[in-house]
Amino acid sequence: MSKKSPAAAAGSAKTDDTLLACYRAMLRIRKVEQRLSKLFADKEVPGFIHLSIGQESVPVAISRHLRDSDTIAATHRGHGQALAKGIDLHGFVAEMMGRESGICRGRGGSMHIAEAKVGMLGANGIVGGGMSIATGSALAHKLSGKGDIAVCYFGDGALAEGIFHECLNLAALWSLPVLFACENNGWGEFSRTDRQFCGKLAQLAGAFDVTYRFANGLDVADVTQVAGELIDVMRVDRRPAVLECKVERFHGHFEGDPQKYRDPAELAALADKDPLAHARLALERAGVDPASLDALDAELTREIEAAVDAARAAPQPDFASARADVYAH
Amino acid sequence: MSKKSPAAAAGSAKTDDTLLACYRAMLRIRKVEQRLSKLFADKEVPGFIHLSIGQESVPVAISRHLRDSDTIAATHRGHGQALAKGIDLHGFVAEMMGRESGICRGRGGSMHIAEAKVGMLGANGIVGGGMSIATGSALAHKLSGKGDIAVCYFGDGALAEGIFHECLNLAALWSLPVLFACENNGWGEFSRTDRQFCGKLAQLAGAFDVTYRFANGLDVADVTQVAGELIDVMRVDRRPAVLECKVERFHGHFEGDPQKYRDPAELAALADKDPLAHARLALERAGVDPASLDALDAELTREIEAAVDAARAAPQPDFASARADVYAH
Amino acid sequence: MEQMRFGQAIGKALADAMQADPTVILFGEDIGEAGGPFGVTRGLYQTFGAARVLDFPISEAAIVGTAVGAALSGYRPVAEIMFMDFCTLAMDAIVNQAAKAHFMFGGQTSVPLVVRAPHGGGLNAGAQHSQCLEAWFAHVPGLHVVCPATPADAYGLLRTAIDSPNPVLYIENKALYARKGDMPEMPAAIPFGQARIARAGRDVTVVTYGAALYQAEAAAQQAATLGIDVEVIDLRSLQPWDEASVLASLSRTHRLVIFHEAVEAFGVGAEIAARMADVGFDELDAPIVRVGAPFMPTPYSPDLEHAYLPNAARLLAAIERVML
Amino acid sequence: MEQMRFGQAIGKALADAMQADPTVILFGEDIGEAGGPFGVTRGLYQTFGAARVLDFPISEAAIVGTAVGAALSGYRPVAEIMFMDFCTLAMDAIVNQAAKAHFMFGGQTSVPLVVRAPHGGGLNAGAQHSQCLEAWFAHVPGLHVVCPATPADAYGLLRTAIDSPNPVLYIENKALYARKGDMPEMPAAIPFGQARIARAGRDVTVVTYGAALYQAEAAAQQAATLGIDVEVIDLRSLQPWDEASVLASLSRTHRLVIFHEAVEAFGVGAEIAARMADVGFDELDAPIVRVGAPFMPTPYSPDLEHAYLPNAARLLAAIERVML
Ligand SMILES: Cc1ncc(C[n+]2csc(CCOP(=O)(O)OP(=O)(O)O)c2C)c(N)n1
Ligand SMILES: Cc1ncc(C[n+]2csc(CCOP(=O)(O)OP(=O)(O)O)c2C)c(N)n1
Ligand SMILES: [Mg+2]
Ligand SMILES: [Mg+2]
Repeated sequence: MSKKSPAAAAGSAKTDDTLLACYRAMLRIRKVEQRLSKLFADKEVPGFIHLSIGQESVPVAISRHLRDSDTIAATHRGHGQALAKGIDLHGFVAEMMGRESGICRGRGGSMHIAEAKVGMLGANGIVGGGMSIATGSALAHKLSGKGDIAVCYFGDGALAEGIFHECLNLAALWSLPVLFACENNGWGEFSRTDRQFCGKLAQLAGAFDVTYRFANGLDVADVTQVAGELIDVMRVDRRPAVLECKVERFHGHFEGDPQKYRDPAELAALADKDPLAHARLALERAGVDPASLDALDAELTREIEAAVDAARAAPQPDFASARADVYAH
Repeated sequence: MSKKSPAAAAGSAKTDDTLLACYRAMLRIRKVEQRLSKLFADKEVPGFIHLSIGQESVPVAISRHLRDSDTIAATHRGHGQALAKGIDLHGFVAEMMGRESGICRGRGGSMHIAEAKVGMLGANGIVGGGMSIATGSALAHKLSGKGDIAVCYFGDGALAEGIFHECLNLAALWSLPVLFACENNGWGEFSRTDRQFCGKLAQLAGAFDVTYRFANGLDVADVTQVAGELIDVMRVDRRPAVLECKVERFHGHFEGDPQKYRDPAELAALADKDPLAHARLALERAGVDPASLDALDAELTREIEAAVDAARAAPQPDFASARADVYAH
Repeated sequence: MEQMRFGQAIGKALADAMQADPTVILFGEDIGEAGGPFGVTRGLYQTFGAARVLDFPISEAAIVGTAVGAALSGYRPVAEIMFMDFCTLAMDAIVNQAAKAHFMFGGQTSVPLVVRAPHGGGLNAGAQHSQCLEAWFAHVPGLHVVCPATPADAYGLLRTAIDSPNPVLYIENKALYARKGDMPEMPAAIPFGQARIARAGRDVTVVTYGAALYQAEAAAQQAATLGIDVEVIDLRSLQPWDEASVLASLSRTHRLVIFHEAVEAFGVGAEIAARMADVGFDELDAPIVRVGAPFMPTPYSPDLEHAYLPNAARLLAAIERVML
Repeated sequence: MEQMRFGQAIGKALADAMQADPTVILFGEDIGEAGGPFGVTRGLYQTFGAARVLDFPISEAAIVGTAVGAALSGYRPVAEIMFMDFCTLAMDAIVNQAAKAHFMFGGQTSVPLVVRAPHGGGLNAGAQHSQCLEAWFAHVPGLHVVCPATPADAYGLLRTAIDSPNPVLYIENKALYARKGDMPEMPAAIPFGQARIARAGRDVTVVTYGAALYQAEAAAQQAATLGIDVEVIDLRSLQPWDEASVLASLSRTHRLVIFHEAVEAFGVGAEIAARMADVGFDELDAPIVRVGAPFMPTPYSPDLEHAYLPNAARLLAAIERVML
């Protein structure tokens, strides 16, 4: 995914190709997370996990325009962000299951998953924690002059953290190539964000003279288009930008959260707000054979099950070697 | 000062009265700080002191609209803010000189001067440190429902601290009666703020739907007018507001700073940007007898010298009692 | 006596304090309608309303900072920082503002503020959701630090904390929330600086606090089967801590082990050991041994975290060592 | 040998490291054209330009946070926090991000970051500009903490810190900036975790670090006139600290006093005392005594601050006490 060339295509065949690729990437994330949900229920995945089901369009769309040397800082709800950036699936699943073969050797888990070599600088357990990391990475990109960019993923709840303001200023002041990508799902844990934060993101960005764009997360094509436009400009002008995507959080804040605090009508309405279903419909309308999509599903199931099986077979991490690896040598 | 009734008057005689009162209050601050400058040079005042010479118009104008039960959180450059709010002069001077008769018994000094009973919640050694204190005090005012307001003084350099964003959001979200009063002197220590912060304050306030007004700090009447309008509305609608005042920092960042980093032309131009000289000229033009202003000066000199003499005569603070007073009982 | 869960005891202390004093207000994230991330504040929003249970945005610095301002303006805020690890975002308000105001202002004012902070591991929550950082706060003059282990103490220490004119870090081990214990009908406030002898014994003094108490009690039982009679002291309050009680116990047992979940190096146990190596030196018949977490971040995987967390077996080994 | 001021030695280490490695970049407030609040970075902006000497806005959280991001992306940032007291605003980046990344990510990456933080009192700068908070950082797995006392050590430890793949808190006592000392022509990097015997002695071991070293040396001289031969150990590095050297010294003198400017309670000295009360127990002929600041915020007035700061006289009294 992360090696695809930038910008949405003009011709409709190419558009369909893009959509198909996006669909595939979204489906892969969806299926991985659904599997994690089951593994969590079965106590094969411990801790807190925050699923991004319903939000897959954002990282998938953005990552179409990224290369390996671009960097991202991900959130606590970052499985999709990591997978879209190209994190190794076996290492990913094994990490969730706390194995030695995990990409972080079982030391990090869902909230601290990272893969340096694909530019994934880490999920974060601290809301807003990745903002300055992405901004600092963008500063490094600027200094090294290779044209790379950084993506700072964050949720709408993180808008209330002061670090956002500090980073927006720095990025604007010094022209840092960082895309502030807000996955706005309307919620921060059990609280509606509109009762928590009253700043208007477009105007905040405007106050720093930073380009702001909105995209409809239900429509991965729209996000791909808008993200592509922002990133294409950013590769040239090296200025930050803000991308806000409206999405829906289908699952609870964390797995196991029954979402009792949400209006049943709101929950019922989610079915119509699924970017994956939306993409599938569009593909079918464009004449893609549904059977081929089902085949894709089966193929992904095999890939994921292989990863789960491998993780299950992998050894538990070794405490002594973890103990000895607090510092780099 | 802090007991005067709000809002600028209409008739010109009354305007002159207001101006005269402002002049007196500004002159008092100026003369206190000039005296401190001398005491500092003579090593009678230790530590770091940050003089507000050139910036007196802001707290003087704002404080005309405040009552004792209103609260302020002051900055490291807060002598004028404290004096305008009605802090006891003897206690103030003695504190600067580190005496037991100091308002903080010699424990706080310039950066930590406070007088609870006149609503002066403390200067602050932390840039931005007072912002959340003022916001929290405004929350208390809202809860207690007595119509009081809080003033949050800050410098332009503090705009870059994340806490500003957090407080602006909270104040707007919950309708807290807090006036964010920015003394914009263009500098943060030895750095020009326009090279440090690129957000536009008016737009930032606007993003939170918070009223923003600009006032010319050279003209105390303008600041008085604008602050009065904001505060009159705030007493009723209980909404926050932002007031930005352009002022000049005549002295160095701290006493002893020769300001070599400033353009000599900029320093030379300061003479024309003195709110005190500006007010005096306006008074003289309005027919106020210069001799009466000189008499005022002499009267203030006597008041200040009496405070200095009293402080000099006061005992040094007692270590054992300070040691025993780390916790309230 | 009624049984009550640790988390409920905290909720009851909050409710009783709010009932008793209209200036007590709660600050925190998701503490309102949602009842708090761990359910501790459940029902309080419904009882006391939005004006007294303030559901904050995700702005930790402002949560504690505004609490300082409200405390300086006549209120008694109890601020919840969802995980103690997030105190890192509110250190200025806690350390530079709350802790110092009374002193810096020459005693004019005080900051009656409580910061509630859940600490501790065992949930496989990883390195940023498991830390025990109490040693930081115990090092800051002007703060009180308490860490209850039982529901009754949770209640009593929180009432004292809320009534205190000084800022208090009130630390709750997340693993304790569901734990039940006795709750007297008229539960008493518990003064700061008074330890509790959780188990009397003659041979070794084990000093502990918070959730570690239960491992200490288990180790003491195991030691008893080996013929070692362990005295277990639950400090309850860490700043100030009850030096006199620890010294008195040491004067009886002449052996001291300190046990806590926090990282051992530069942890709370260091201060206790250091003081006893000074004022208790003549009483010591054996090295002072500490048992705490190893010097590493809290790992995620259950196996790793299990090996990481201090436990009764490691404590027992230390007890046996000082008995040699 | 050339004489150089402590502050200049730091500047020289920065300059030499920047010369040697183009990925070394400086972050901080007023460190550019202005040369830094204490003049430490003077000339570096002019030599290395705005791309490598980054004059930040007043945004401490972002200073360290972006430094972490840059460190994860191939650079070696050296971030200055103007006064150590302001680290309170950057704790998340230091503690939750920098310190843990290497471990949490399974060793994939490292965070080669230095945070320079001036600590210490004596300037009548009050409670928010004088704190010595090193004990906090020494308690955090994943961080190194160093605190030099001489220009040569300032140079050598900073070179090691910048070369380290791990995050380092590099602590400078403000009172030392103007102090002169020897600077070898080819100054060496100084490994972490190696103490220096500043003065050899037979009767008592005094362990210290940072500016307190000079008071310790003065006290040792005074003690000599009383016939007490004091060994003074300058730790230089606090995390890791040189337990072996301290233990070796204790094994010769059998008496230990620990001396630092930081608040005594829960300070760095507590850990040293606690370790020696364990591993050094059999060597001890006297109580372990600590001398640090009393448990109070740093007061403003010269008289109060003078009474507050630990000094040679108080250390001498402690030395005499352990000699009884
Ligand atoms: C600094 C900090 N504060 C609070 C939390 C607890 N917390 C975890 S996720 C979350 C909500 C975040 O909301 P948002 O940023 O919108 O992300 P979403 O979960 O909706 O994807 C909160 C409050 C945290 N992890 N870090
Ligand atoms: C958190 C913090 N960072 C840095 C400093 C050092 N410092 C003191 S004043 C100052 C400049 C503040 O500029 P501004 O807010 O514009 O106030 P001014 O001095 O211009 O009145 C700085 C950086 C500090 N005291 N606190
Ligand atoms: Mg959200
Ligand atoms: Mg300024």
